[in-house]
Amino acid sequence: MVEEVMTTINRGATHTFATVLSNKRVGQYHQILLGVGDLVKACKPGNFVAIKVGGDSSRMILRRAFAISRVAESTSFGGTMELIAAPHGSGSQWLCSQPEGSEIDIVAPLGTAFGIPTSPVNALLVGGGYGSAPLFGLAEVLKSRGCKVDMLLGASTGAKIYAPMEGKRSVNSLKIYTEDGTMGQTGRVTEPIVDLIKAGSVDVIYSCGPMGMLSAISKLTEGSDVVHQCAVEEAMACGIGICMTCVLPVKGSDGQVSMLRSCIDGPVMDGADVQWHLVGQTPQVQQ
Amino acid sequence: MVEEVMTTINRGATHTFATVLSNKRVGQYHQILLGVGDLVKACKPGNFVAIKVGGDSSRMILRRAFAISRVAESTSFGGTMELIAAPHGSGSQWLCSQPEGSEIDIVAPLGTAFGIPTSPVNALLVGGGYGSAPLFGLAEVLKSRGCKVDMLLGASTGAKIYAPMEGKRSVNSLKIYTEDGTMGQTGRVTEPIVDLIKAGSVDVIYSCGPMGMLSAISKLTEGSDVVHQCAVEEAMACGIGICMTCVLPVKGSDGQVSMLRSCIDGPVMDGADVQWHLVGQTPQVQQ
Amino acid sequence: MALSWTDSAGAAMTLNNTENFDFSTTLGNAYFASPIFTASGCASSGKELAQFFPLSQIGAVVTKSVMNKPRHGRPTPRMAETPSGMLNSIGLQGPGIDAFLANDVPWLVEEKARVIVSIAGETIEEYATLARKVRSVSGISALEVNISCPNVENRGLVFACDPEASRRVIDGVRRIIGGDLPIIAKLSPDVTDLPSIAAGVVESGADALALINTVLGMVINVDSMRPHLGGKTGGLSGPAIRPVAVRAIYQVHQALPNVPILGMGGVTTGRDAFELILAGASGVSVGTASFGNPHALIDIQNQLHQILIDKGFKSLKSAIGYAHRTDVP
Amino acid sequence: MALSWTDSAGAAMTLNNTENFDFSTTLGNAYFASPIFTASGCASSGKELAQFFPLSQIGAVVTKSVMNKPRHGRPTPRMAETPSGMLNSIGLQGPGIDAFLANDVPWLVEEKARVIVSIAGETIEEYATLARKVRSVSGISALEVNISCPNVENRGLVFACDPEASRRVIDGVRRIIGGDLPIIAKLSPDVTDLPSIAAGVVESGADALALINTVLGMVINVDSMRPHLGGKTGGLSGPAIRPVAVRAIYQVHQALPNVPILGMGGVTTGRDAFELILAGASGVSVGTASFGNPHALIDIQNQLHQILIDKGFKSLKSAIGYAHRTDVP
Ligand SMILES: Cc1cc2nc3c(=O)[nH]c(=O)nc-3n(C[C@H](O)[C@H](O)[C@H](O)COP(=O)(O)OP(=O)(O)OC[C@H]3O[C@@H](n4cnc5c(N)ncnc54)[C@H](O)[C@@H]3O)c2cc1C
Ligand SMILES: Cc1cc2nc3c(=O)[nH]c(=O)nc-3n(C[C@H](O)[C@H](O)[C@H](O)COP(=O)(O)OP(=O)(O)OC[C@H]3O[C@@H](n4cnc5c(N)ncnc54)[C@H](O)[C@@H]3O)c2cc1C
Ligand SMILES: Cc1cc2nc3c(=O)[nH]c(=O)nc-3n(C[C@H](O)[C@H](O)[C@H](O)COP(=O)(O)O)c2cc1C
Ligand SMILES: Cc1cc2nc3c(=O)[nH]c(=O)nc-3n(C[C@H](O)[C@H](O)[C@H](O)COP(=O)(O)O)c2cc1C
Ligand code: FES
Ligand code: FES
Repeated sequence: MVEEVMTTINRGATHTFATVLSNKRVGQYHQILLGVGDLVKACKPGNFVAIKVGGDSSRMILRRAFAISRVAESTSFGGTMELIAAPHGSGSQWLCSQPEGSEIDIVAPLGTAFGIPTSPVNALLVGGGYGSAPLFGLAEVLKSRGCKVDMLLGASTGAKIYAPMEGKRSVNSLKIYTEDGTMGQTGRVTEPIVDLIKAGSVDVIYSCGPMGMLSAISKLTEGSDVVHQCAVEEAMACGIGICMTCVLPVKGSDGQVSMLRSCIDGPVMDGADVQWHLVGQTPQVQQ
Repeated sequence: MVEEVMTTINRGATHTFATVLSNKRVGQYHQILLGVGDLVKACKPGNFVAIKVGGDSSRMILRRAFAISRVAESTSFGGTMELIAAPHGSGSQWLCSQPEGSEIDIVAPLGTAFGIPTSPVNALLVGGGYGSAPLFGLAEVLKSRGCKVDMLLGASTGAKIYAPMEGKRSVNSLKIYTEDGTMGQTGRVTEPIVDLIKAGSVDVIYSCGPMGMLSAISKLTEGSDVVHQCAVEEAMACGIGICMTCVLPVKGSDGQVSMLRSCIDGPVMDGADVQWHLVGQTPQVQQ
Repeated sequence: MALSWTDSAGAAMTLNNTENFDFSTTLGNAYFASPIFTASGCASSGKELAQFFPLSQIGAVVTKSVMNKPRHGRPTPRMAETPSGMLNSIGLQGPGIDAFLANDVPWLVEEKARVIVSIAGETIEEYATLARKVRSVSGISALEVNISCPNVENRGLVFACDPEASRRVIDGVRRIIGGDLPIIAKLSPDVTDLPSIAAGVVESGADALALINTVLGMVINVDSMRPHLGGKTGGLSGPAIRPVAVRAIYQVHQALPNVPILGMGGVTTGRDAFELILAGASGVSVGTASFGNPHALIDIQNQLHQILIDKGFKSLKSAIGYAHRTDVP
Repeated sequence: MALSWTDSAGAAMTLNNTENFDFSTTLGNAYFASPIFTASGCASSGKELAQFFPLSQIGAVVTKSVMNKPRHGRPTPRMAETPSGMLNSIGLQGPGIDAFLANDVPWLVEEKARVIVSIAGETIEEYATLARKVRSVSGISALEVNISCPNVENRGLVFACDPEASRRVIDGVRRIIGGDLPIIAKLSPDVTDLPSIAAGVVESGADALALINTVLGMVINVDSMRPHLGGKTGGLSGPAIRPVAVRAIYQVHQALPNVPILGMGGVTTGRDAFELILAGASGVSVGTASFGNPHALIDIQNQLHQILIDKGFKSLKSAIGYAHRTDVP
C-alpha cells in the first residue's frame, strides 16, 4: 500500500518582507544579504527561502527558491540572511538586480535541514556550483560539534565556484575541481569520493548541487556505511507543500516508493532513499 | 457607401529609446522630461507618444499613450520631450516611478496635430486636468503666429490643475475653474464658453481633456462659426493604426459616418465631425 | 511596510464586526460564512496552509480531488510557468479515498474548517463508489465532483467534454448521495458548448457548478526541444485564464440564473473575486494565487469584503450576477 | 542601448547572407522566403507597419479579414488589457471586399509584399462570393478563410465550432478557387475536439490550417459593474494564450502530420516562434505582439533565424514538428 506521508510545513515558516542590505557580484553569482529580523532564529542549514519576483505587475506568478547560504545576527542590522544567486532566467535576474534598500517578499525558512550528528564524525561536504552556498554554514555547525569537515567544490568553470574567504576557515580542507581547469584541479568533484569512501575516512557526506551530481554520489555510497544527505533541486510551484509539483520518488522505511514533495520532505533527503533511476517517471503503485 | 479613409501613420513616427532626464511631482501629476534627440523635430502640438510600461517581464503587453506636453532643444541634453502624467493604474504608475537615468521604449510622435491658422485669429484653449499639458506648447506656436490666446483650465480639484509658470507667459489670459473651488473659480470650465462665443470674441477653440468636456464644447459651438479642434482620448491597444480598437464615429465630407481610428485620424479631430451621441454605439451602415 | 496578514486574527475580526453587511453565501443547502474557498488541488489537504492562517477563517477548504485507490500521479516535471499563468500535470496523486477520509477529513473538522470534498474517477462506477464512501463520513458540507478527468472506458475522453458521460456521472452520484449533501459539478472550459453541458448536469441532479477547471495547454522546452511536462499536456491556470473564467461564469449564469456557481480561474485579488461574483459566481475558489502568496485567501477575502461595502452592497448575495442587470446604464 | 531594428535593412541582409541555411517555408504550393507573417487583423492592411520596416522583408502580410460589404464593426470599448493578454471585439470593421481588392492589394503588391488575403462571411454563400472576387485578382499568394465568425443562418453559432458548417464553407471556397491558390482554414480553439474539425476541413479541401484564433473571453468593468467591452465578450490574444496555441498545434500536427500549419497565439520573441515550430507550425503569424512593439515581426524573424542556426538546424523545415520525434531523449 502506498501510504502518503503527511508531512507538515516547516514550523518556522513566515511570510514577510525583507530588506536588501547588500547585493555584490561574486564571480558569476550575486551575494545578497537580506535583513530578516527574528526569522533567522528558525533557519537551519539546508533550509531555503521562496521569493516573490518581478514586482507587482509581473507576469511571473510563482516564487523562486534559493538555499539560505547562512544567517547571522548583527547589532546594526538585526537578523540577516545571505543568498548566493545565479542570474539564470527572468526571476533570478530580477532578484540579482535588486538594489540595496529594496523590500522583497519572502517565505522562509522552508523545507528540511541537514541532519547534524550527535557525536563527532568525519564529514565530507560536496558542493556543485552555487550548491556550495549552504555548506559553509553547515560546516560551522559541524565544526562546533567537533566534526572533521572536508569540502569538495566543483563547477564547470572557475567563475562558478563559490568559496568565500571566511568560509574556508570553518573547514579542515577544501579542494576545488573545475571541468575546464580554470580553478583548482581539472575534473569532476565526484572523482576523489570513491577513494575517500574506500579509505574509510568519511562517515557522512553532505551534498548540494545539480541532480546529476547528487545521483552520482548516491551511487558511490551505495553498499557502503556512509550516510548521504543531499539537498535536491526540483522545480517548485509553491514551495510550501500545496501544489504537488516538486515530487521525487523516495523509498520509505517499508520499502515502498512514494512521490514525496521535495519542498517539505526535502530539500534535504537521504540520498540512499531517493530512487534516482525513477526521477521523471512514475513508480508502479503496489497495493 | 461607407468608404474607409486610408490614413497612414504620422510620417515622423520613430520607435526608439528615451532617457528620463527628470521626473518631478507637480500637484497630482508627474512632469517627466525625456531625452529623445532629433525626434523632437517631428513633434507638433497635439501629437502623442506611446510608451512601453512595466519592464521586460511585465504582464502589461500594451503601450500607454501620453500627450506630448512640449518639446525643446537644449544644448546640454539635445532634444527633450515633456510629459505630464497622472499615476492612474499600473502602467502610468510605473512611468511615474521611473527614476532619472532610466531608459524607456517609446514610439513618437504619433497622431494628428492641432491645425495652426495661417492668419492671426482669436484662439481659446480649453484644458481639463492633464489635458492642459499640450496646450502650452500650442499657445507658444499660436502666439508666434500673432494670435490672441486665451486659456481656460478646469479640474475637479486644484491639485489636478496643471499650469506651469513659464506656460502662463505664452497666453494673453488664463482662467482656472475647479469643481470643489480649491483653486480659481468654482465651477466647470465649459461655463464661460457660451458667452465668449456669443460675444464673437473666439474664432477657434482648441480643447484637450475628458471626452465629456470635449463633447460639451462641441455642443456649444454647434451652429456657430467657431472651429473646434479637440484632442480625443480613446483607449488604444496599438497607437499606430493596426488594431482598430480606438475608433470614433466621425462624419466625413460626404456626410457619411465612419469609425475612424483616433490614433491616426486623431487624437486631434474636428469637434463638429465627431458624432458624440454615437460614441459607444455602432452607426448604421448606409449603402 | 505593513503586512495586513501578519495579524490575520485581527483581520478576521474586522469581517465579523461589520454590522449591516452579510458576507455569507450558499451553494445548494450548504451555508458558508464567507464566499472565499480554496480550489481543489491548490491547498493539498489543508494542513500546509494552516501554517499561515486558521482554516476556520475562510469560507471552506475544497480538498484535492481524491480517487478510490492511492495514486502516484504523473512523472515530473509537473509544472511550467507561463506568462501570467502556469501549467500543471499532477495526475491526481493522492492517498486514495479511504486514507483520505480516515486522516484528512477528521483533521479539517477538528480545525473547524468547512469541508468540501472533491472526488475524481476513471469510470462512472468509481464516482459512485467514492460518493458512497463520502456519504458515510460526517462533517462534510458539500461534494465537488471533478469530471474533468479522462474516462478510461470511453477512448480516454474527458468526462466533462462529453455531455452524456457528464450527465451519467452526476446522475450516479446523485442516486447515492440522496438529497442531503449538495453536489457541485466541476466543469472543463475546453468544450464547444459549455451552457449545454452545464444544463445537462443540473438536470441530472447537480445543485451547483464549479467553473472553471484548467484550460488544456502545453509548453515545449526549447532546450530539449520536447514537450516540457512529463505528462506532455497540462492544465493552464492563473491570471492568464481569468477572462475565460469570467466568460464561462457569465454565459452559464445567463443560461441558468438559479444555479449557484462556485467560480474560479486566476483570482489573485479581491477585485478579481468581485469580477467573478458580478459575472454570476456565488462563491470563489482561489487556486494558483496561493502558490505565489500563502496568504492569498485571507488577503482576497478582506479585499472583497471591503470592495462590497465600498460599492454599497448590503450583502454578498446582492452582488451575485449584478453585471447581468438590464436597467439602462 | 543599441536598437537592432533601427537598421532593419541591415538586419535583412544578415538573413539573406547566411549560406547553408534555408529559412523558407511553404503552405500548400505557396513559397515564402521567411516563415514569419503578420496575423490577420493585427496589421490592418499593411500601410501602417510599413512605416517601421519594409513589408517585403517578412514572410507575408495576412490582411485583416474582409467581408463582402463594408462594415462598421462593434461599438467601443473594443479592447481590454488582461494579464499578459488582451481582449478585442472589433467585429470585423472593414471597407468590404471590392474596395479592399481595388485599393489595398495593389498597394501591397507594389511594396513587394507576399499577400495572404483573409476572408470572413456570415453565410456559406458569402464565403463563396468572396472567394470568387479574390480569385479574379492577381498577386495573392494564399487565401486564409477565417471561419471563426458567427453563422447567421444557424443560431449565430460560430462556423469553426460546428464541424459540418466548417466543412461546407471550405468545400464551397475550394470549388470556386480550383487548385491554384492554397486555402488556409483558420480555426477556433474553443471546441471540444479540434483535431476532428481540422480533419474535416482538410478533407473538404483546405491545404493548410491557421491555428489559433482568439479564445473567447470577457472582462467585467468593476467600476461600472457591467461587461467592459461594447460587444460584451471578446477574443483573448497575446502571451496568455500561448500554451493553448502550442497544445492546439501539437495536437493537430500529431493527428495530421502532412498538413502545414500556420501557427499563432502569443508569439512575442523568436523563442516563442521556435516553440510553435517545434510543435508543428510551418509558419508563424505575429498578432498582438506588434501592438506592444511595432518592430516585433522583424525582431522575431531575426531571433528565430539565429536560434535555428545556433541549434544546428540546416533549414527551417527540418525544425517543423521536431518536438514530436520519437527517438529516446
Ligand atoms: C530548493 C532549491 C534551492 C535553490 N537554491 C538556489 C541557490 O541557492 N542559488 C541559485 O542561484 N539558485 C537556486 N535554486 C534554483 C533557482 O530556484 C532557479 O535558478 C530559479 O528558480 C530560476 O528562476 P528564473 O526565473 O531565473 O528562471 P526560469 O528558467 O525563467 O524559471 C522558469 C520556472 O522554472 C523554475 N526553475 C528554473 N530553473 C530551476 C532550477 N534550477 N531549480 C528549480 N526551479 C527552477 C523557476 O522556479 C520558474 O518557475 C534553487 C532551487 C531550489 C528548488
Ligand atoms: C491620445 C492620448 C493622450 C493621453 N495623454 C495623457 C497625458 O498627457 N497624461 C496622462 O496622465 N494620461 C494621458 N492619457 C491617458 C493615459 O493613456 C492613461 O491614463 C493610461 O493609459 C492608463 O494606463 P494605466 O496602466 O495606468 O491604467 P489601467 O486602467 O490599468 O489601464 C488599463 C488599460 O486601459 C487603458 N486606459 C486606461 N485609462 C485610459 C485613458 N484615460 N485613456 C486611454 N486609455 C486608457 C490603458 O491604456 C490600458 O490599456 C492619454 C490617452 C490617450 C489615448
Ligand atoms: C497544481 C494544481 C492542481 C490542481 N488539482 C486539481 C484537482 O485535483 N481537482 C480539481 O478539480 N481541480 C484541480 N486544479 C484546478 C483548480 O482547482 C482550479 O480549477 C484552476 O486552477 C483554476 O483556478 P486558479 O487559476 O485560481 O488556479 C488544480 C490546479 C492546479 C494549479
Ligand atoms: C485586434 C485583433 C483583431 C483581430 N482580427 C482578426 C481578423 O480579422 N481575422 C482573423 O482571422 N483573426 C483576427 N484576430 C486574431 C489574430 O489573427 C490571431 O489569431 C490571434 O490574435 C492570436 O495571435 P496573437 O496572440 O499573436 O495575437 C485578431 C486579433 C486581434 C488582437
Ligand atoms: S512546491 Fe508545491 S508541493 Fe512542493
Ligand atoms: S490604437 Fe490601434 S488602431 Fe488606433
